[in-house]
Amino acid sequence: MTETDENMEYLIFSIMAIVATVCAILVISHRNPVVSALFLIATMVSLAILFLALNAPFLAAIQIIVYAGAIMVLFLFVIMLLNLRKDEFGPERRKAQRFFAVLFGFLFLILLATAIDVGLSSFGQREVAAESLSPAGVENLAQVLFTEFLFPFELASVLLLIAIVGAIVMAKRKL
Amino acid sequence: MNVEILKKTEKPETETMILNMGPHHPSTHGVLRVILELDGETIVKATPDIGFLHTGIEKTMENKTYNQVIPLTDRMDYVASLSNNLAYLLAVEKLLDIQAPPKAEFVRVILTELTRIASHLWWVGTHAHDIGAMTVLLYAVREREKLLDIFELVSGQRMMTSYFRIGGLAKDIPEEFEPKVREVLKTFPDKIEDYENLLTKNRIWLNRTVGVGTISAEDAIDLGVSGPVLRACGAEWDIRKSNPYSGYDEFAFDIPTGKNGDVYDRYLVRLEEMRQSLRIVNQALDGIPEGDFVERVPGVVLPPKEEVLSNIEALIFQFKLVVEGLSLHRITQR
Amino acid sequence: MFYVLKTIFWAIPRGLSVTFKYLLTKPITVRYPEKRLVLSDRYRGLHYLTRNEDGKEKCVCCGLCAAACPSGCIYMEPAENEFGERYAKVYEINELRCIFCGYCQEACPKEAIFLGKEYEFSNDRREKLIYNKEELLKNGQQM
Amino acid sequence: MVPLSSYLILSAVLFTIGVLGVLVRRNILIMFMSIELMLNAVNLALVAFSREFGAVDAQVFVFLVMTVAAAEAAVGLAIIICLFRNRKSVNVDDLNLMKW
Amino acid sequence: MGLEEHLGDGILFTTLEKAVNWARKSSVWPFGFGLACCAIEMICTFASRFDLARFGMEVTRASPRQADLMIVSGRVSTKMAPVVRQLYEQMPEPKWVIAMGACASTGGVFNNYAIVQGVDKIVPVDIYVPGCPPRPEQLIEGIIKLHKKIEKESLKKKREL
Amino acid sequence: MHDLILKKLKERFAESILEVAEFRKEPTIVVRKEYIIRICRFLKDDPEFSFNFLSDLCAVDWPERKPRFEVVYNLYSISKNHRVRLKVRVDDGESVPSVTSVWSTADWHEREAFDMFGIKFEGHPDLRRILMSEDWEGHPLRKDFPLTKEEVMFNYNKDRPPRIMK
Amino acid sequence: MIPFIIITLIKILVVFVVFLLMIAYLTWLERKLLGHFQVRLGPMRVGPHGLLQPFADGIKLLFKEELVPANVNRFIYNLAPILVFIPALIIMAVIPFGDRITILGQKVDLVISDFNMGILYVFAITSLGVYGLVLAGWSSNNKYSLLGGLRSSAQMISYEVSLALSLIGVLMIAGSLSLVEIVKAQDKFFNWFIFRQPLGFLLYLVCIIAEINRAPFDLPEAENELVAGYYTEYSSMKFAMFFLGEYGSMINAGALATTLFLGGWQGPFLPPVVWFLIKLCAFLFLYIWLRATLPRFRYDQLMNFGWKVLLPLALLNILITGVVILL
Repeated sequence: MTETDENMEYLIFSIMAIVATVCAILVISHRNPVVSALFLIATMVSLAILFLALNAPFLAAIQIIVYAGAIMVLFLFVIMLLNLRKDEFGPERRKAQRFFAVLFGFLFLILLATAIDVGLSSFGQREVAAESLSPAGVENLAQVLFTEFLFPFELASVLLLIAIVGAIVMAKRKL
Repeated sequence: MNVEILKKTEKPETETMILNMGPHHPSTHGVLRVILELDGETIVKATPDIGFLHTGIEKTMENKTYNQVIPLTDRMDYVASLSNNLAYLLAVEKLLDIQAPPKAEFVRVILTELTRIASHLWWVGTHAHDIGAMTVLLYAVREREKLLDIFELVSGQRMMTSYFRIGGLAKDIPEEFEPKVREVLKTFPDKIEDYENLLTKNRIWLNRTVGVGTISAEDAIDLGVSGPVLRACGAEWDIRKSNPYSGYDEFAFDIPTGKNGDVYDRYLVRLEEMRQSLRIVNQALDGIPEGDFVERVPGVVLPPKEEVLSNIEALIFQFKLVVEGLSLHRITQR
Repeated sequence: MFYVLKTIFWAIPRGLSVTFKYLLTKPITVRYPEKRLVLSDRYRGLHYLTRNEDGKEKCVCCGLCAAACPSGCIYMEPAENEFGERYAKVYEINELRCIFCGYCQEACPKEAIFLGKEYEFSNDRREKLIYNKEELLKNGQQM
Repeated sequence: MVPLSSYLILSAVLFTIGVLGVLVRRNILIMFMSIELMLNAVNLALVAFSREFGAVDAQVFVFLVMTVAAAEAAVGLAIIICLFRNRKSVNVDDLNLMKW
Repeated sequence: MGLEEHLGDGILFTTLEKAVNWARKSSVWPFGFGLACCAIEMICTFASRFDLARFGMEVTRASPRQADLMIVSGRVSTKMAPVVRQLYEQMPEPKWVIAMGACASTGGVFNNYAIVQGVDKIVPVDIYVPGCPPRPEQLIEGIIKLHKKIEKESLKKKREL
Repeated sequence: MHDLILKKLKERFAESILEVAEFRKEPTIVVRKEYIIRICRFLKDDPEFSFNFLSDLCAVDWPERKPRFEVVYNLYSISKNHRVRLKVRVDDGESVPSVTSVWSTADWHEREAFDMFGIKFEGHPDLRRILMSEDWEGHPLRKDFPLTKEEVMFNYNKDRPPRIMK
Repeated sequence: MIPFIIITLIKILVVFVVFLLMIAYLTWLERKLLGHFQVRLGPMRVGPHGLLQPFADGIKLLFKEELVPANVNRFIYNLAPILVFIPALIIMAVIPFGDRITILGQKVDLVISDFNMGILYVFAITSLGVYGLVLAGWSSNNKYSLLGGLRSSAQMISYEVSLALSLIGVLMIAGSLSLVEIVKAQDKFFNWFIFRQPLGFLLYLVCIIAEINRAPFDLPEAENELVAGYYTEYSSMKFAMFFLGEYGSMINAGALATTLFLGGWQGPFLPPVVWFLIKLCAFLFLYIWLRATLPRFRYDQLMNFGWKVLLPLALLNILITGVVILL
């Protein structure tokens, strides 16, 4: 890995981290659910770029195709279908509730950070595996997915099937 | 009927959407407003609102002479103006108890059948255009231009011809009339074939038209539907057969009918009617008799121009007819 | 099933072949401002008034054309000249009201008014489309 | 190379924002989106680990998480539509009955 | 209007004005709007034989937001008049109106209660095309006159009414 | 056929027939308006006549007559191919029984007659104006409604605003 | 490193400019061809044979008043055209339009980026393209727009599934996700995937037409039904951006088809780029031809067709391909 590449990764990481965080905050703070959904998409796209930087291009593509391309369209679709007016949102939480929520959120973040710190230090100084630098191609992933993790994979497909059936049963007014 | 549908849905559906289609909408051709109630992509209820093209023709006719009304009848159904002329004139002629000479009748038949073709062409074209096959409209209009040329040739106008007059025609047919009509007769069947190739068996067209807008024959009659739509419902009824006028009983032609009364049947009926019209035109064209083109009843039909210029009596007739309109005491005399 | 397949794999290519056939034929477009269609002899276009051989206008202001006109777009005021002959002091046609039915031409007992073949007279002002006698006579000279 | 800890901290931040979203908002759609955000944060951590240890197993988990997310979105949104149809509201506080 | 409001005066501006007027003239997109008899002749004008496409005009927009030219083809009834006016107002500047045929221009033969006596009572008309209905050539001639009018228009001046 | 119709009608509704006329072989029967639904139903249902097609329903204004309006029913039988014309007389402000229950097509025709002449139809499901807009005043096809709208513009009057005829 | 960046920038610039020009002339081509299909001439008077027509249209739209309807969410309303246009633009980044050539001693790949998962990239970007349409429809505050938006999103998502599945066969034979590798796998004429994957090609053709909203699947903007669909309320440059995006995705679809099924840039005698363009134009011609001929589907039929016909066929295609490869 050359130095420019390394710098490049730092650059990408910092930009994308900021974008993702800002967009994520906007997701939960914006009043209009459509705009929230849009910022969530932006967060997802920036995460996909981070996946690229993390040598996981397949996951990056899947992230965009599945998350941004399908799930979020579904979200938008539902928001549009309901076509909410302002008064249908109902009242938001009270100030005190919000304050405590933010406070506990902050505490939770500190907790997580401590956990990460403790966890990482317990690994100790370790040599980075050589093969980790080689791109985790589709072949590797497929190899693992269809041998070692075949059962969970099949289970996931069953789950999807059930989800489809469930969604149709619920959304359809009369069958 | 609309009221019934509303009652059937027990609680008012909040998920339906009211869509106001028209008065100006790309597929309302002319102006029609339909208030649609949509459930997703399905129309639950449609309430038409007409009158955006209400012209008050009847009111305007109130102070016109019988002759002056003819141009107004042109503008009632402007894609089939000659047929409208004929309907009005037949009424007036029945009122006056006069009969157009045979030559005029033959020309009237030829021209109204050509008008029928032009009108059906317009239907096929715009209908296909609404379903998305834009080219058919362009082809149909191209063929219609040939017919308009014939109308222009005989009358001097492409659409609003005012060519038929009380007692016959406005002018004699010109020499080029017959060859021009013959040419249309020769080329037109191929064009119908083109439409058939483009649409009739096309899967998408079938999907869009078969089983759509079905009307049963009883409903059609109850709702006062006539013409190709009624025939597509399966009722074999044609005014040209049941109450023949202008010598339609002398021509051999078939009445095409449909089975299901859906849009596809209407389409097929109209295509077949165009072929039958060609058949009628062919027979009529072969048999145009000699003779005058108008029944010169004094006081009803304008005297010939030469007489007006030379003869004082004709001049007086001309004045009386133009200023006062035709003399209705003829009716009481008989 | 066979019918359905036929409507897809046989009918659609046939439709395509029709459009392709016309792609290869020559367009029928008349390139209007450069080329014109030949009008019918009976074409009813812009009106014109005619004159005698000796240059007098034929119209005697009898009012038949105005009476015959379904849309009432002809207006005239009669007067007498020094020989005691009637003539139209004012003769106007509102070409925007006119529906070009040709009744005036049929009604005229003097062969004074005709509908010509001129059709290019659109304008951006309503008033300019009211043609007075001089303009109508000039139209006649151009014919 | 950007250290693992940076990715993990970012992941933790995003996760916390997701948690906050669920806590603060009452609009059920936005709460749902916050959950998706949390899942995404976890995915990021998993991918970062996957690179660190040079193993694709973690990526398989990401893959499965996405599948679950898709299923969840489908069912969850169907539930929301159902709820809205009956209650005319997407506010969680209005959804106080188990059956109606 | 669009960009031109932010521009200053000067030689550059007049050149620009010429270019823009050329563009506007060359791509007048009509509003797919037909009312009565004249609409049939209008469609004939769009069709193969006369082919308005030669002037770059076959792009009939169904939405007034994207149209430049409204061809009022046919009689406007009193019931339709508010609609016509509204559609006109929905069109973005610069916009032009052609009153096609006798009925749209003056009411024509239908001098009665139902018909608006000339569409210029509700929208400003740029070109009147006489005829009932006008031949396709007549309409094209009106459009060419409109092109000439567009060429002379100033970029800055807004149209009244 | 005409005679048969008349005979049968006289048998059944003797007291209802006011006037009978024939002109150019077209029979016209003027009936009392109270009987119109029964007569129409009879003519439609009788297998001998089966007037299943209401080809037109319109009104005529006779300003000098009393009662002022005539409502005209043009009946046609598609299966038997014969016609008859019925008329009822009604004065301004009175109403005619609606025949929508006999032929559905009468619905819009009656609305039109209402719109144009102001004749009310009793029992019509939805008697609104059909051609003119809802807020229009007057009934345009009555003979006392002004014929023309405004003066035609010529040079002598081109500058003054057009006189609206009212 | 530096020459690499410069070359890439030049490539991007050239592709960008050529792409925009192609979009402009695609509108001209469509109008002209439609004209001739309908035995008329098409644009004639703006420049020779109307060649300047696209520029006139562009300048006119640029100087047209921009109307924003009342009560719209301006942020989303303005964002939507951009979201349509950008994805159409950046797909071109992975399409190879020529072999490796040597210019001034530098080896240059005639592709902006030979991304080893090019095809996944294409899918990812196309799946983002739907947002523009949905948001445009939703934010316009117009029922026709809303219907157009809903239609387009449902249609694009449904057909994306079949589209992806129809390409699996190609990927299985080529054994790579890189577009350059896929082109190289079709080195001989009879190795073109159109011959090895005829069903896949047909499915791709149908799905991609639906995906780019062209006739006979142009329901989201069907003029006769929805006025102008999701862009009913847009005027001036925003409308132009929808237009550009739409025609851009047409070109993308053609380029992708060329790459995946028609052997990409490969062909005898002529330079590779020319071959690429010829094949691309053949595709564009096909789109216009179909538009000139076919009627439009109805919405429910479209959905049925996508899910009940195309999806099973695509799965069948994968099955057959798998069996053949195993044998």
